[in-house]
Amino acid sequence: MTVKPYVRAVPRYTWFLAHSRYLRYITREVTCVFIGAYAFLMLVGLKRLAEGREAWEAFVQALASPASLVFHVAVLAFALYHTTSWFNVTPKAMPIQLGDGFVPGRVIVGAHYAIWIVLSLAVLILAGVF
Amino acid sequence: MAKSDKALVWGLFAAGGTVTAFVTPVLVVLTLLPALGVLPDVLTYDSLRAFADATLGRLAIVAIVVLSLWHAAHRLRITLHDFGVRADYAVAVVVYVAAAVGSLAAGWYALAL
Amino acid sequence: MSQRLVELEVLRFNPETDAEPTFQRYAVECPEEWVVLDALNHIKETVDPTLSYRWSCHMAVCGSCGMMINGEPKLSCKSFLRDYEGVIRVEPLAHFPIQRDLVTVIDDFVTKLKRVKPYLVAGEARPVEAGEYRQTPAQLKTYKQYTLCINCMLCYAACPEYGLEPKFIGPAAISLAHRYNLDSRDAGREARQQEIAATEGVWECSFVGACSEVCPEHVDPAGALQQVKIKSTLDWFREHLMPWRRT
Amino acid sequence: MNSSPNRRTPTGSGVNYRNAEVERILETLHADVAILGAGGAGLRAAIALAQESPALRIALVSKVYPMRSHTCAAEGGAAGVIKGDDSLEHHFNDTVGGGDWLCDQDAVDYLVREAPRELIQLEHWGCPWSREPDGSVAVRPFGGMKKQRTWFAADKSGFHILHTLFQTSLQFPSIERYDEYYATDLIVDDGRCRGFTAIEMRSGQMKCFLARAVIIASGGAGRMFPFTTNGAIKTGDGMALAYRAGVPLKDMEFVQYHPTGLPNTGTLLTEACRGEGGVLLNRHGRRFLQDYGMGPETPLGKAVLKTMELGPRDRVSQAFWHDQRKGNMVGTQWGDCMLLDMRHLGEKKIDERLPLVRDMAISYLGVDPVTDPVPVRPVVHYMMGGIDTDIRAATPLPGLFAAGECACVSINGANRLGSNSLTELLVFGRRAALSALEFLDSSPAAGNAGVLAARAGEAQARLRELFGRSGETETVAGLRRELTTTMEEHAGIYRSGEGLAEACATLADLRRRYRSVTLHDKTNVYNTDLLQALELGCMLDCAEAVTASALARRESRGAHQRLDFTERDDANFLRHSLACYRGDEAPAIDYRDVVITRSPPGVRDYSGEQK
Ligand SMILES: Cc1cc2nc3c(=O)[nH]c(=O)nc-3n(C[C@H](O)[C@H](O)[C@H](O)COP(=O)(O)OP(=O)(O)OC[C@H]3O[C@@H](n4cnc5c(N)ncnc54)[C@H](O)[C@@H]3O)c2cc1C
Ligand code: SF4
Ligand code: F3S
Ligand code: FES
Repeated sequence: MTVKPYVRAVPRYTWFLAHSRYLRYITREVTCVFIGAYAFLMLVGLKRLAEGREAWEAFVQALASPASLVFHVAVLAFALYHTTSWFNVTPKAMPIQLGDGFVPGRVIVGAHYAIWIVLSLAVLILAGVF
Repeated sequence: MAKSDKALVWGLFAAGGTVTAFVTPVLVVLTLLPALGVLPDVLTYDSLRAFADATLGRLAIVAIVVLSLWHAAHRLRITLHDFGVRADYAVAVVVYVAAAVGSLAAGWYALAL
Repeated sequence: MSQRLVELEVLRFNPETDAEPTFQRYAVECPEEWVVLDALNHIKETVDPTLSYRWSCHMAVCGSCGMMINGEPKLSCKSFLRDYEGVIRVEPLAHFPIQRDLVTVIDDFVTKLKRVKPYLVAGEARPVEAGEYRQTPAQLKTYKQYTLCINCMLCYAACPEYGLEPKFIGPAAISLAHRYNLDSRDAGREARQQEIAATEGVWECSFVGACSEVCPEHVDPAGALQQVKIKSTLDWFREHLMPWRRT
Repeated sequence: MNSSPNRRTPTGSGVNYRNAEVERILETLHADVAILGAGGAGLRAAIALAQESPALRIALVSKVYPMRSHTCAAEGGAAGVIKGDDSLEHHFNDTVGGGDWLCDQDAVDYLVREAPRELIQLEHWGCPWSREPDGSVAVRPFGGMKKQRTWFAADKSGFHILHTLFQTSLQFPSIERYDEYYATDLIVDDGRCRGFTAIEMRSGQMKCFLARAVIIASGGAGRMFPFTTNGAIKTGDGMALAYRAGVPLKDMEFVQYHPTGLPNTGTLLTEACRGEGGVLLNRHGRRFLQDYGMGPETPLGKAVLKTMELGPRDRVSQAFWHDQRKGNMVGTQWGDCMLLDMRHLGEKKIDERLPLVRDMAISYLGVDPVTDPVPVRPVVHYMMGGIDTDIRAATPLPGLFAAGECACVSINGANRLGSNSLTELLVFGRRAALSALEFLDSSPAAGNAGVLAARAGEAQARLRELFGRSGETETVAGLRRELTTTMEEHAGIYRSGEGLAEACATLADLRRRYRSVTLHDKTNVYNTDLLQALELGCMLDCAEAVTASALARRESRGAHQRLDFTERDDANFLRHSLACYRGDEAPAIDYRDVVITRSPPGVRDYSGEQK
């Protein structure tokens, strides 16, 4: 006799609405669109820089537009989300064992944040923002 | 079963994820400032050229651009799969080719500087 | 002992009589301190002997009583009624076929577990007379966490990538392979890599992290999988870019 | 054909035992050795068979997936001599004295000798034993043991043993697993065990396992009692199957109470709590064990072996009973409790050595052992008795072997010492495998096809009859409740002739009423109503063996304490009881002498003074 088990299909397009942790995940994944877009912007900038002073200055001019503002704010929001979601899981991917114990996750995560903040401030200072 | 070559793209993805986590936010802030009417010194042609003329500076620029591209490309492939796009092979070809072209372009421009 | 009227909404399915599952409501008086499993047992004893589900230890160690409770994969012997309000919805673990009521078919996991060679592969044969291997507490600590898996499969029910791609070897099996890879007594990593570094192995994981969030034993399969990815990547670069260092 | 490096393989599966007549009745599965039960003992036996003789076909049949077997619940550890200050003689003496001299001493000798080998073997298979700083395995003190010799893996020792065995077993292709098959009847023909019938739970179909040898490793039967550390699967099935097939159940009156169970769920807090230095207090904060022959008081937090809190389980549970009678226990909503105080151990040690204990006390009882003493009370834990086997793990029925908690080789005597059972699973699980191999070598004859088919047909018919019954009023849950309350009331820590006689009568009645138990669920797939009915039948048979043996044993020894016969009586009862099945009638009780090789019965002294 064969009695078939019942198979429940996973909804292909909407599964991530089923649980808040899936929503958090899919948001994290979507950051790639913005990281990618910004990479493209950098690529264009690099091209402009290579083309000479005028091209570059036109590029910087374009950065001052309202559209650019909107774009940057969106990218910044997702980039920050990417940064936090990336740092928060580092202890999972790279646990550090010291003798009989592991370095507590908070320490590893904290170190990442500390380095990140110092690095960002250094960049801002060297870039002449302050 | 055979080991997968996904390790290659994943390696680039992971390296890119780390780099972008550290630097993308602050770079975005820099390029956002012009829209607020502030032009940070580094965005003037002369200082950026000076930065890029240093070998290390030039390498940093290329590395950040390239790794950001690969990070985004690989994650986009996964994301599309998560959104129900099942043509994984086609997606993979498109995103990786795009990343590769972008990487070559970045290298080319850097050399042309 | 304070009692409370608990309402459970349980997914029922009998392949011999039903075309598809339906929910059935039960209302029973339960002591506040009970777990969901106690309530189910009480229902089975006093209301409906036909309700089927697995359980044995009642102490979160045999791994048989996993269910979706209000949409969350849980051990029903460790889900306290006091933590729930209103109607409690109980379903079989997600992503597994339903054999009957809350009983799922877990053949898939059992076959995959075997595939990843979750046993010690010794470098050289060691007779019992030679005594135990030396393994310091630090070496033990390195892999200990990953030995704690009770094969309850909550992680599979939580992992959307497993739901979307059933070929994925999945969190628990890979974590167990990782456990042996990290064991100072083991020399079988290369054999296991053939399975876990394959496309259906660790690479189907997109680090959703849900597996670790639901794991009742704090195995942290998500961590194990990321570590496997990092090591497999280093392997790949060594094998392809530094052929002279391939070992 | 002969691929075994270290063993001749005339036993290999060249023999053809296909049996067309049985197959006409039931789907039939053939094996050289069929193992009933995939807990610690069953898995160890399967691995031994696969290693010794790779060409063998091994069927490993279990009503749950192997890793669900109740071995996973064992917390404390497994005893085996390993450290320099210990000796086999010490282990022997502790075990024999702990068992109140009801142990067969030749079997104990075998156990203590093989124990270190088995535990090291497990280490070689990857068991994550806890370690000393120098990398050698660590041992911890355990109740009734004179030296520290309990190997442990934090407080999940049984779990790690079971998973190590299960995972190790996966590498042997010759071990064919039949997970979630419920065995119902042994098939006996011509005075030999030839296999058993089992229900494939996912289809509800009965199958017939024909084998040249059968090993039962089906675990204990604590579920006969309402308040037990035992999981739902411990219903004495294997014991009942063997018993019904004519094999006596030995020493069934010896039921171990573990002193420290959580009062509401019965969840065990391992003896290691005390091994690590936890103490037992009564209502007045007094370490009351000193008032019951286990004193004088030892320093707090420094467990002293074999006295006070490290006395044997029977004594500690009995001390609780007495102190409770004096009104010294703490009243709780779940009844009288004593307090297990571990606060002085400190959070660090508790987390390192007893993480599961802490977790369970917090989640099931809401008490954190780091900050508060935990109320606990004695709880039914282990069956010293079981299927009668000799030192080779062979039962009197040729072709049938048994190992693990379901068996009684008599290493536990009247009271098992904590951590001897896990060792027993390994040592005698392997021994059963070796004996089965010897049996295969010596007797290749196949059974009589017609008779086997008839037996299988009978098993099938019984099941059909149970299915077909209707209109009766007896329910599984109802009878089960009456069974467990009877056992608790009359077969607990202290017993009396009167109570036991009453229990025997009640059980006879329950067994009669069981014949009209009716199923609510008449479908095939994963029918737990059916399985529980079958399990109930097994428990009733085992329970009757317990009470009948207990009634006949008119003395107090180890875990069997009679209020009407308070002394040990070596003149009459230095003997094993054997309960023999007699169908609807009460079992006949027979006796066999205990094997004494070198340790004559003495006084069990657990006062710390002599040392
Ligand atoms: C909470 C707890 C803690 C313990 N701690 C310790 C300790 O620290 N040290 C120690 O030495 N001992 C300890 N013990 C005792 C020890 O764990 C058990 O005695 C031992 O694990 C029993 O193992 P087993 O292999 O005989 O049976 P189990 O592990 O119980 O396995 C029985 C097997 O038989 C199968 N089976 C049963 N009936 C059927 C059937 N009808 N059809 C098919 N299959 C069937 C089951 O599916 C299962 O696979 C503890 C016991 C408990 C309950
Ligand atoms: S990893 Fe955790 S959730 Fe997954 S099976 Fe193991 S114990 Fe269960
Ligand atoms: S949830 Fe799934 S995707 Fe990976 S991290 Fe866990 S296995
Ligand atoms: S019943 Fe064993 S894990 Fe819940």
